[in-house]
Order: sequence, then C-alpha cells, then structure tokens
Amino acid sequence: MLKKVTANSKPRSSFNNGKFMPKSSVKKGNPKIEEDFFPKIVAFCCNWCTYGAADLAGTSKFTMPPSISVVKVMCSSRVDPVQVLESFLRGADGVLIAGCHPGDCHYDNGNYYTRRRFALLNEVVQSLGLENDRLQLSWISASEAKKYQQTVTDFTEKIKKLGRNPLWVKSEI
Amino acid sequence: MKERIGIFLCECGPNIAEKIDLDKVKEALEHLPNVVIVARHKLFCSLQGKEFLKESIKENNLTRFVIAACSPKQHELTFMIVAEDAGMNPHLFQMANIREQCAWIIEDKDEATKKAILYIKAAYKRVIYHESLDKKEIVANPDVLVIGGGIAGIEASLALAGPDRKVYLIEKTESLGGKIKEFDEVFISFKNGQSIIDERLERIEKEDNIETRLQAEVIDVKGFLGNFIVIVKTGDSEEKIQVGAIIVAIGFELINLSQLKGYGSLDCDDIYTGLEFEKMKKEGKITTKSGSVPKSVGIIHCIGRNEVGYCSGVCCLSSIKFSKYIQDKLPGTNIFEFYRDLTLPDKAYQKFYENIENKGVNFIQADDIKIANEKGLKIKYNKNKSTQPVDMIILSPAYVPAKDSNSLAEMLRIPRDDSGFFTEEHPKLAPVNTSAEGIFIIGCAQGPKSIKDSISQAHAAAGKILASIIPGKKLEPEVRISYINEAFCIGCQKCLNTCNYGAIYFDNLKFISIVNEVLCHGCGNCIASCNSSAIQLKHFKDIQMHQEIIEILR
Amino acid sequence: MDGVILKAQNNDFNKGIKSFLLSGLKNGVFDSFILSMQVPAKDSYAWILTYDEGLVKSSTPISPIMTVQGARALKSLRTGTPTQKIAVVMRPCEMRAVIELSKLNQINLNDLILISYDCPGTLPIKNYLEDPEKGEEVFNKILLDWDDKNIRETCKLCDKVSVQEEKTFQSDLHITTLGIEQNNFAIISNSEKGIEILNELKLEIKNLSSRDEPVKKIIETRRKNRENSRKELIPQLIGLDALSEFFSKCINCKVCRSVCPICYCRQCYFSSEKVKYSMEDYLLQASTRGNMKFLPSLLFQVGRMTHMSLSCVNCGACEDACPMDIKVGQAFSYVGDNVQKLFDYLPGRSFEEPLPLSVYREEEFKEIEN
Amino acid sequence: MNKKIKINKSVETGLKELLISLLESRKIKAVFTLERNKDAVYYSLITDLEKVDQASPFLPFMPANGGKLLSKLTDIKSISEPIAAVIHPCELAAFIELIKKQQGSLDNLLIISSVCPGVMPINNISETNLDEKIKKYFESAKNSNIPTGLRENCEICSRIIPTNADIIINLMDKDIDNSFELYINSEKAEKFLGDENGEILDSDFDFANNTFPQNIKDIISQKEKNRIAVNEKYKFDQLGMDGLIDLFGKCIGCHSCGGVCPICYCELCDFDSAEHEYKKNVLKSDLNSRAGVRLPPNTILYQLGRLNHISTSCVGCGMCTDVCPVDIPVGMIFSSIGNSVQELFKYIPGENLEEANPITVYKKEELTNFED
Repeated sequence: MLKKVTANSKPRSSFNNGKFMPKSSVKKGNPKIEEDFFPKIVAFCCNWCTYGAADLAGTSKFTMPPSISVVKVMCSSRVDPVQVLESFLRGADGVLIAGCHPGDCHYDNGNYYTRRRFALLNEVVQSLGLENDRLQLSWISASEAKKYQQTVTDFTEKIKKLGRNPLWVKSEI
Repeated sequence: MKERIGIFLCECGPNIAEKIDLDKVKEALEHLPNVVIVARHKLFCSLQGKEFLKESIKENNLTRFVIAACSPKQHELTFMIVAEDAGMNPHLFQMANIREQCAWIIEDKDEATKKAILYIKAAYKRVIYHESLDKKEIVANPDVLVIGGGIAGIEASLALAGPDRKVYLIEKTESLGGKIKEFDEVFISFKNGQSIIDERLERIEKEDNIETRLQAEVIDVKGFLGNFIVIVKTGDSEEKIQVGAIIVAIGFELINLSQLKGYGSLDCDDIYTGLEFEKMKKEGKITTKSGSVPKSVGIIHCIGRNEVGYCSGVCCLSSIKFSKYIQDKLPGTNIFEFYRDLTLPDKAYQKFYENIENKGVNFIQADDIKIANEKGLKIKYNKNKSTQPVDMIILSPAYVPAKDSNSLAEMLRIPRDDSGFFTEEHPKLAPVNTSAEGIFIIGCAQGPKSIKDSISQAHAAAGKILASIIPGKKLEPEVRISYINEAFCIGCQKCLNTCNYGAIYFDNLKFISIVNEVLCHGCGNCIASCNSSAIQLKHFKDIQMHQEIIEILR
Repeated sequence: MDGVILKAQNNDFNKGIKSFLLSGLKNGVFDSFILSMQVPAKDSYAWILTYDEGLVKSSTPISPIMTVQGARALKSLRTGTPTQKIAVVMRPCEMRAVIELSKLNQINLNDLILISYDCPGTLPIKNYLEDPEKGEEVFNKILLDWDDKNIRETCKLCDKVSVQEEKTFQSDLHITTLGIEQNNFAIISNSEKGIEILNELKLEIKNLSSRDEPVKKIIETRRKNRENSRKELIPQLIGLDALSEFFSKCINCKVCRSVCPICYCRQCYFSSEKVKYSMEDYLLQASTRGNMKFLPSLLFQVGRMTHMSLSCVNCGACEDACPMDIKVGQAFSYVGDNVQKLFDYLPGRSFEEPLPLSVYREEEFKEIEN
Repeated sequence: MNKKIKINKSVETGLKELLISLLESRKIKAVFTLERNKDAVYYSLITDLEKVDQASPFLPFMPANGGKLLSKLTDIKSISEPIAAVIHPCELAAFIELIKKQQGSLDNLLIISSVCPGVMPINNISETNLDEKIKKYFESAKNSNIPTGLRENCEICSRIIPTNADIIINLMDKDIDNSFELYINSEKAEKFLGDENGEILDSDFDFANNTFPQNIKDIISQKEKNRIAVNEKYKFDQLGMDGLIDLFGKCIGCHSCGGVCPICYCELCDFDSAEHEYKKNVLKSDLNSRAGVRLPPNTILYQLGRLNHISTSCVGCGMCTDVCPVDIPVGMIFSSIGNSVQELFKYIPGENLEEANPITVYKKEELTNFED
C-alpha cells in the first residue's frame, strides 16, 4: 500500500501570524525517505507486439517486478501524450510506451506517430525541468519476451533509483 | 435498466489458483457497485466452465461481466461466443489478464494478488463503458488477384478458379512458369520442369475463370479485404481490376555474384550457377567452354550465405542433384561437393544424399572456399592449405528477394523483413497471411522455399481464401472502430492526415470529419491526433483509458 | 527588399493605410475588409468585416491593444467567406496564427488577402482601459519611436515584428514604417498574390534597402530582451518546485485557453468528462500529500502545452488576459521555442510547412527510443 | 435547533482546532477550505491534521466558486466518508442550485459557512499591502461595517447569511478575537459537534425565520440600498440598444465568464456549438443589410442568451467580473438582472433544496400580466 509522504514544509501564510495562529498541538513532520519503495509504472503496450511479448514472457514464466501495470492499446499510436502526462501527475513513478519496432507496425506506420508525439511530450517535460527520465519509449516485438522482461526490470531499477515521483507529493499542482 | 455486473475468476487449473489468493480477490470485489456476482471456476475455457459461465449470466441477468483469466489473445473469442450463447451482446465483457501478467510473472503471492485486484478493478471500470456492438457485414468480391506466374502463383490460381470465382494472374515476363521451367529435372520424381509447367498451362488454358496478363505489373492497390481495387498496367494500357483478395507470389532471385567478395575469382570461364548448369543439362551436353568433357567438377554450396545472413535451405538438395546429373550423364567424373553445413530435412532427402555419396561423390566440409584461376580452375580451402583442381565449377548462390518486392510492399502496405522478403503475419500460426487482411504471400516471395513448400503454401493461401471469401457470404469487419462525436468535432482534419487506411473523410456540408466504418481498422491513431478527443475508439475510449489509469495507479 | 512607397500625412499611418485600402477597393483588387475598429463606447477595439467606405474610414487598422487575436476573429469565417477578395490587416503574430489555423482547416485563405504590418507591440489591455483616450495617445507615439517602455512584456520579447530576408512569417502584403522617410510608409509584396496586387495597382516599385538597418537593429534588441528575460524566467519556471509555484496562482478559469488563437477546439479536452475524477480519486491524491490544491491546474497547463506549443505564435493574448498575472505567455513561448526547435518548425513561417505531428520520417528521434 | 456553541478562542484558531479534532477523531476524512501560499490562494482538500494549520478558512478571497468545485467533487457519486467544507454563502447557494440539476450531492458533506462580510477581487492577492488590507477587512467586519475594497458584487449582496449551512459562524462579531460562536443549524451538525467543543447556548439567530440581531439586519438593509443605488447607476432597465452595445461592446467573446460561472455547468455550451457558428449565407445577408459585421459575431447574443440560461439561478458571486479580460462588469449585470428575475418568480437561488427552479415548473394561474 501507499505510504504517507509528507511534503516539504512551506512558509506559512502571513495571515496566520499573530492572533489568528492556532496553538498548534500537532507535531511537525519531517520528509521521510521510503525504504522499501515499490514504484508504480504504467506500461502502454500495443496489442500486436509488446502485449504479445508480455504474454510470451508470462507463458515462459519470466519473473518480473510487480511494478508494471499494463494498459493494452491496439496500437501505441493510440496513446495520447496527455494520457502519459495524466498517469505521471496521478502518481505513476514511471510511464512506458511500448510498441512494435519502427517499420513493423501492425497498422503500418502508427509507431512513427507515437515517436513524434513522445518526442514532443519529452521535450515539454524536459523544458519544464520535470523528470523526463521517468518516461520511456521502447520497441518490443511479440517474440521478444526476454527483451520485455529486461526492459521492465531495467526500467523498474531506474525508477527505484529515482525514487517516488515528486509530482505526486506536491500539493500545489 | 439497472446494470448488473458479474465478475468471474478463473483458477486456470493450478495456474492462477496457486499463485493468487482468489478468496482475497473475491472479497475485494464483492462490494463494487452493481456487482451482483463474483464467482470462480476451475477452468472457464473448459466445457463445464463455459456452461457455468453461460448459466451464471442467465441466472443473474447480467448486463456486463468481467472475466479474470488468461490473456485475451488466447480466449477472448471463446468468451465472446459464450456471451452470445447466453443471449447477451458479445462485446459487453472485458478480460483481465491475471495469468500472464500476474500469476506467471510475479513471485510473491501477496503482490500478485494485489496486482490482480487492480487489474480486475480496472477491467470493471472499463466494462462499464463498453457498448453493445453489432456485427457488420459487407459483400465481398470473391475474385482473386495473383501476382507472379511462377509455380506458386499458377498452383494457387488453379486451386482458386471456379465458376463463381475469377482469378487474375499477373506475370511480369512474357510467359508463365517462372524459374521452374529452367529446371531440367525436379526432385523427387525427376520429371522435367518444363513438362510440369506445361501440364498446368494446359489446365489454365482450359479454365475460363483464370485471366492471365503477361508483361504486366501492378501499379496501384487500394481497398481492403473483400474489396480491393487494383490498377494493372499491361504494356501501355492500364486497367482497373476489382478483387476480394490478393496473393503475392513474385518468387526470388539469385544473389548477384558480383556483389560477393572473398570467394576469389567468380567470373572465370567454366563457372556456372545452378540455373545455368540446369540449362546446359537440358540442352543435352555438359562440356567446358573449350568443348571438352569435364573430368572433375566442383560444386560449391552456400554462396553468399554470410552476406545474406540466412541459409536458403534448398540449395543443398539441388547441388546434390547436380552430382546425380553428372553421374548419370558422365559416369566416372570426379565430383567434389563443398559445403558448410548440409541441410537435408524431410523424409527423402537424407536417403538421396547417402545414395549419391555412396556412388563416390566427395563431400568436403569447408568454411573458406576460394576459387583461383591459375592454370585451370582450382578450389582452395582449409585456409589455403588444401587445393582441389577442377575442370568445372557449379555454384549454389543464395536466394534473395525479387526486385519488385520493395515497391509492391509499399503499395500493399505489407512489411518486409531485414533481408527484404515479405513478412508473414506469424511464422507458425499464420504462415501465409500478412498483417494486411486479404493479402497473402506464398512461395519464395516470403523466403527461400522448395517447390514442394511453395505449392503447399499456394494451396494454404487458396484454402484460406476459399474458406473466408465464400461467394454470397458476407464478411464481418472489425467493429471496435473509431467514431466521431459530431457535437465536438470542429473539422480540423488532423485525423484524416494520420489515418493510414483513408477511413476518415470530411463532410463539406457539416464541416466535420466522418469515419468510414468498413475501412477503419481500429488502431486509434486518429484519437491521439485529436486534441479535443471528438474522435473516439469503441472499447478504447478516452474515458475508459482514463478510468483504467486511475484504477491501476491506486 | 522592394516595395512601393506611399504617403502618410503627419505620420498618420492609419490614415495612409486606409487610403491605400480604399484605392484598392476602387480598383477592384479588394472587395471588402477585415479591420480593427474602435467600439461605440470608445473604450476598446473590435474586428469588423465591411465593404463600406465610411466604415473603413472610421477604422483603426493599427490598434493600440489586442483584444481578440485576429486569427480567432477570422476563424468565425470557417464555414465560408461572404466575398472573394477580403483584405485583412493584422499583426505579424496574428498572421502567424492565421497560417497555423489554415493548416488546421479553420481558416480558408483562398478569399483572403493577408496584410501584415511592422508591429512595435501593443499596450496591456489593463493599462489601456484605465484611460482609453490617453492609451491611444501613448500608442501613437510608440508607432513612431518604437519605444517599448509601455508595451506588453510579451511584445518586448518578440523578434518577428517585420519582414526580413530570413523568413519568419507569411502574409501577402506587408506594410512597413521602419526605415522609411518621415510622412511615408511602404508596402512590400510578401507572396505571389501580393506581387499580383501591387502590379494590378500599377504602383512604382522601389528598393527599400533603407529599412534593412533599422529592422535588424530592432530585431537584435528584441532578441537581447528575450535572452535577458529568459534568464529571469527560467529559475521561476523550471524544476518541480518552481513550476508548481509558478502555476499555484492559477484559478483554473482557463481564460488563457479561451483567448488563445491556437486553441481552436470546440470542446477542450481539459474541460471534458475525460479528465473527471471521482471523490475517491481526489481523496487518495489528497491523503498521500496531506493536502492538495483543488482543482489542480498542472495537468491543464502542461497538457495544453503538449497540445498547442508546436503552433504557439507567442502573441501574448493569454498573458494579457490572465486575471492572476501569471507569466503564462512567456512560459508557453519558452516551451514553444524548445519544441519548435526540436521539430525544426516555425509556426506561421509558410503556407506549405506541414504541422509536425501530421507527418513523420522513418529515420528520426532515434535518441529518444530506449 | 436554535443552539450555538461558544468557543473561547479566536475564530480562526478555534475553527482550525475544531477541524483538527474532527479529523483526528475520524469523524471527517478531509477538510475543503481556502489555503494561501505566498501570493497564491486556492481551495485545498486537506486530509492531514498538520496541514490544517496552513489553511486560511476566512481569507476574504474566492479563487473559484466553491460550489462549482464541490460539484466537481461530488457529481460522479456522492461522498462515501464525511468531509467538512468551509465556503461562502453564495458558494453554498450555487452548490444547492447545482444539486437541483443533478450536478452534485450534499451527502456526507458538513457545510461550514459564515455570515459573510464579502470577498476582495481575486487579483488583489498580489498586492503588496495585502496583510494590512486583510487586517482592516476584519476590523470593519468586527464592527459590523461593510469592509472597503470588496468585489463590486459583494457590495450589493444582501444574501450574506448561509441559511442552509450546517454550521454557521458569525464573523461580524465584536468579540471574535477572543471567542466566537458556532451556530448549529442542522441535525447533521449535531452529530459532529457536542459539549466537548464548548459551551452550548441558545441561539440569538433564527435562521428558519430570518430573525437576526440588529447589526446584521443593518448590514443587510445597507446592502439592499447599495443594490438600488447601483441599479440607478447602471440603469440596466433603461439601457436600450445603444446602451447594451456600449455595455458589451468590449466583449471579446472568450466565454470565460461562463467558464467560471458555477451555474454554467454544461459540458459544451450551446453558444460554442456548431449551431451558433456563423454560416456563410447568414453572413452574406447580414453583410448586405448592415454594411459591417463584427467578428467574432454574436457577442451580445451570447451575453443575453447566457442571461436567459442562468438568471434564475445566478447567486451573484462575481467570479465572472473577476476573470473578464476586458473589465466588463458582467457580475453586476447578471446579479442585477438575475435579482429582478428571481423577484418575479419569488425564487431565491440556493435557499431551499426542495424548491424547483422556477422555469422547470408552472402554475396554471400566474404571470397573467404578461399576456395581452
């Protein structure tokens, strides 16, 4: 389950100074560092390639960290950058978009659009100094179960190092 | 009517039950609004399981249900049929994949259970927004276009043509038959290649329902399964041909020897490719350029295997066949077969090889063949340590894709692999299909094949077409397709640009875009291109993905 | 650059432009106009579509404030224009938005003759409204001396104020005042259509090299302004802490979107049911943080950036309208510059350049794949 | 139910402590109230006791109409665990109007409101001498004066008593720095509050019968006078066409007033729909008959149309004026005209959840004076 995270204490509003200030009976919390942090990762997988790879990884009983939650889409081009952003703002510690290799799209060219949209999103997020390392675009074909396992495991490790998505604990956004 | 939702948990034998605490899962789901039943079963895809599911749907008057089991790729169709049997629309359920994505990959039982609950809740949230979708039917044109008049194309045409099905056979050259005509004898019957073709040409001649176009090429393809419109150019004239399916059988070419390096001199006299040798044999005399009978012949397999990166798989046999030719015609000739690996699958090949070897052909395994022309032809190998002088050399070069495959792939929107051969939809499960429905690839167009395999594939593709496009029967295209909320659409036409199928058109009177339901393949690219999400994909609506994202992030 | 030189008595450019337009009306090169005009209460300006000489005479083609971004006004002719040769006089940033909207099929350029002008910038609406009469006076001075003290912050950073060799925006004709002798102004043809019109009017085309230097100078100043202002903006905007503070004032009124010419959607994704959450979702979010701003605004702000920053023309309408005085225009322009650079795209640069997300190359962006 | 609890603490401290104790005892799950962070003010959903400390429930600002926000919180389904919301009377009224349109639910919501001295325009939040201003504001309120520098709409608002709130706090009370009174106005409130919170007394307010102390009555009558004065100033009923054009001439058609309006709850506004798009033939005939057409068209139609859509429910919160980029006093127009429409139907928006919106019902014998 989610652990409670206390955001950095912010300057008090000046209105609270003086007489309106309650005699605070509550203790002040310090930001806690989570020790056993299980990242939450949303993986948008295309039906034809990466979802197939995930199935094959399952059938092959490749163990994987439970961090990944798969959202099936018919084509990676179905993924709207805003949905990635939304996952990100809704507390996903990482977001993976995975589809067929360029040129292998079941719908011929969908993943090229995916890549452009991802490039745009990545640039926006990077420009604003948010952690774009938490977003990843990978191409995994239906036969690449091993690659799927590897990608999921590596991405989870990477996110673990980055820690909890700081956007999630920000109250002013 | 009040929604009544059921949730079914499949134990999948021990597969799920042992890895996920289904009791806990059940407990977590029972209180969900409008859920009237949460039930589990040993194996929902079994006969009893399906019966149980069907009865549960009926008894509880379910309006929708979620089934948590294996991958939808495996059993979605199975449960659609059950739903339909139970009298409900087959699109009103959602599968949660708790086997491949939980039970089998997550070691910790608690974690797997937690994850399963998230997935099932997400599926529950999604199923609320599913719509009953009606089957659509389109009239399919039963006619078929076959591109390539080699043995594969001919065979497919013959299998398909009939009183209610026309076949258009398009051949680039001036005659049908392809490469096989050039073979003098064909394994295993050792029948003459030309006569095999002639037999078939006779039948084609008699078959009124095969229309052949020689010296013709395809210049444009539009449409979809059941309704392709193809422009064929014959000489200077262009014609429009309407068909329901397309078979691509454009065959192969041999690798261009001038591209190859590291084999020494390949362009000397008395070095022949297999096809050139067949021709010589057909003409009746096997001689060197000077007209003398060769005393020794070197046959080299695997020419270009390194360069192309694959084993063509059929050259070993034909190379051994050349030994037989020589033994038959010129008994006593010394024959040396140089190979890297011998590829001799199938029931008859090994025996044939043993037979030839017993008759005195020298089989030499060598990885580094170099041909030298120093006072006669010499084959050097074993790091130049060994040398074998010969009078004649026969090469077995690799099969490579036909020249047209690139432009054809673009026209047909079908993928090619790294080597340039067309890619089948699935190497095992759908070996003659392509990712484009209604377009099939057979014979050497999809990779090196023996004649036997090419013919099998021709029959396979013909069978697929015969079974799917039955004259008079209608086709059922994808129903989970895009649709446009007219009130929200402002007509910017970005969706038109991104649609790969030309499935969206612009209504000039209403100033909005409209989806052509037959052409839409349901990929969803248009939705991500629409900022206001006026366009939506059934079962993958924004609200559904939004709900799913929220649920899995809990 | 070549063009025709025309008279503007007492440096009244508006008057000069109007007489040029009317001569075009007489000669049949224009049959109606879309111009900025003072509203009856004389406290603002509005766009008017007219063929009437009297109305043209009372219009103010170069208005001191930007109320409705011109492209938004033109968008209302989406379903068709009433006449064939409509001359539209708008600022460069409005032109750029017009070009972008034409690519989005919101504006049909066939019947329009786009006339842009050297734009020193506009007054902030709030300042103007304090005393409209005085505002006009202040602005007329700016038209002559290009002093940017009183113009909007976003205008101070705009380097696309005039046509130059390096193409930054597209229009048919461009009215230039920079570097032209006193009491004169010039008209440059900026497209094939523009050349035709000047030819039809049989005006003498002269070399206008005198403007090169002043145009270059003003562009340099603006670029320097932008560089300096970015130095100030970046620490306020970039990074999670800065960003959340930057938008913490946002009250979700979405006026920025409503006045944005590029936000052309009929129904905004961010106002639709698609971004609705239930109580539990909000409570979950609140309880992980202890508290949360309600409604949150970052998804809207950053999401809108992904939707429109590729076409953002930095017109500053959003910043001018923001009731909370958030530097939203500058933020969007900063992100816009970055994404536009990434795709080597400049909104409004040409009619032909396709929208980056409607095309792709097979070999590109390898670096972002993993 | 005419009871009140007297708490011997300053009003803000007391209220915060009360909220903290409710959170701590898990009687409520969260608090919905205003929070200020530097020059930002926003509604906040607080679940952590520590964070209640940072709240500023009585900050005289309205960054968004709280009724609209509560509707967004409860329109999908009602709240499962109790939440306390501290909002202004007009926000509560708007919320009740929205509930009548199925856009929210009061279930499990503990509404805390105050006898409202008014709020300041939202952009004042960035002013440098704000703290001084706020101090003055509370001084005036304490002395039963109308504070200065309020939203124009607040100056004419006489509906300052949140008669439907569960708990009501009187900010116009001399003693407020040392003690204040919580009026318990519903059974729901009784469940949450008890002796432990303070001394229980009989109430001097009778919300059901609109009986209030004299100082409050004075303020209400002052505000009613203000309304009449404003009506005289703007003379909305005598505008005529030219007056209307002068008034709305500046409108740029951004529709932001509708965007922030709590009563405008439609997902796609009719005036943004394809129906209201200018069609070529209409444009052509307009241009022929008028010589000039404004672009974008229909700015006045939008204003008058919206007035028709919402005037029976307009609560006069003034959000629209605050966000108008061209400073049209939209809120004053809507509030004044809304007030006359409401008087016509004898309908007070937000007063009674059971009372149907007047244009959704009819009586056979009524409004006969409109017939000819």
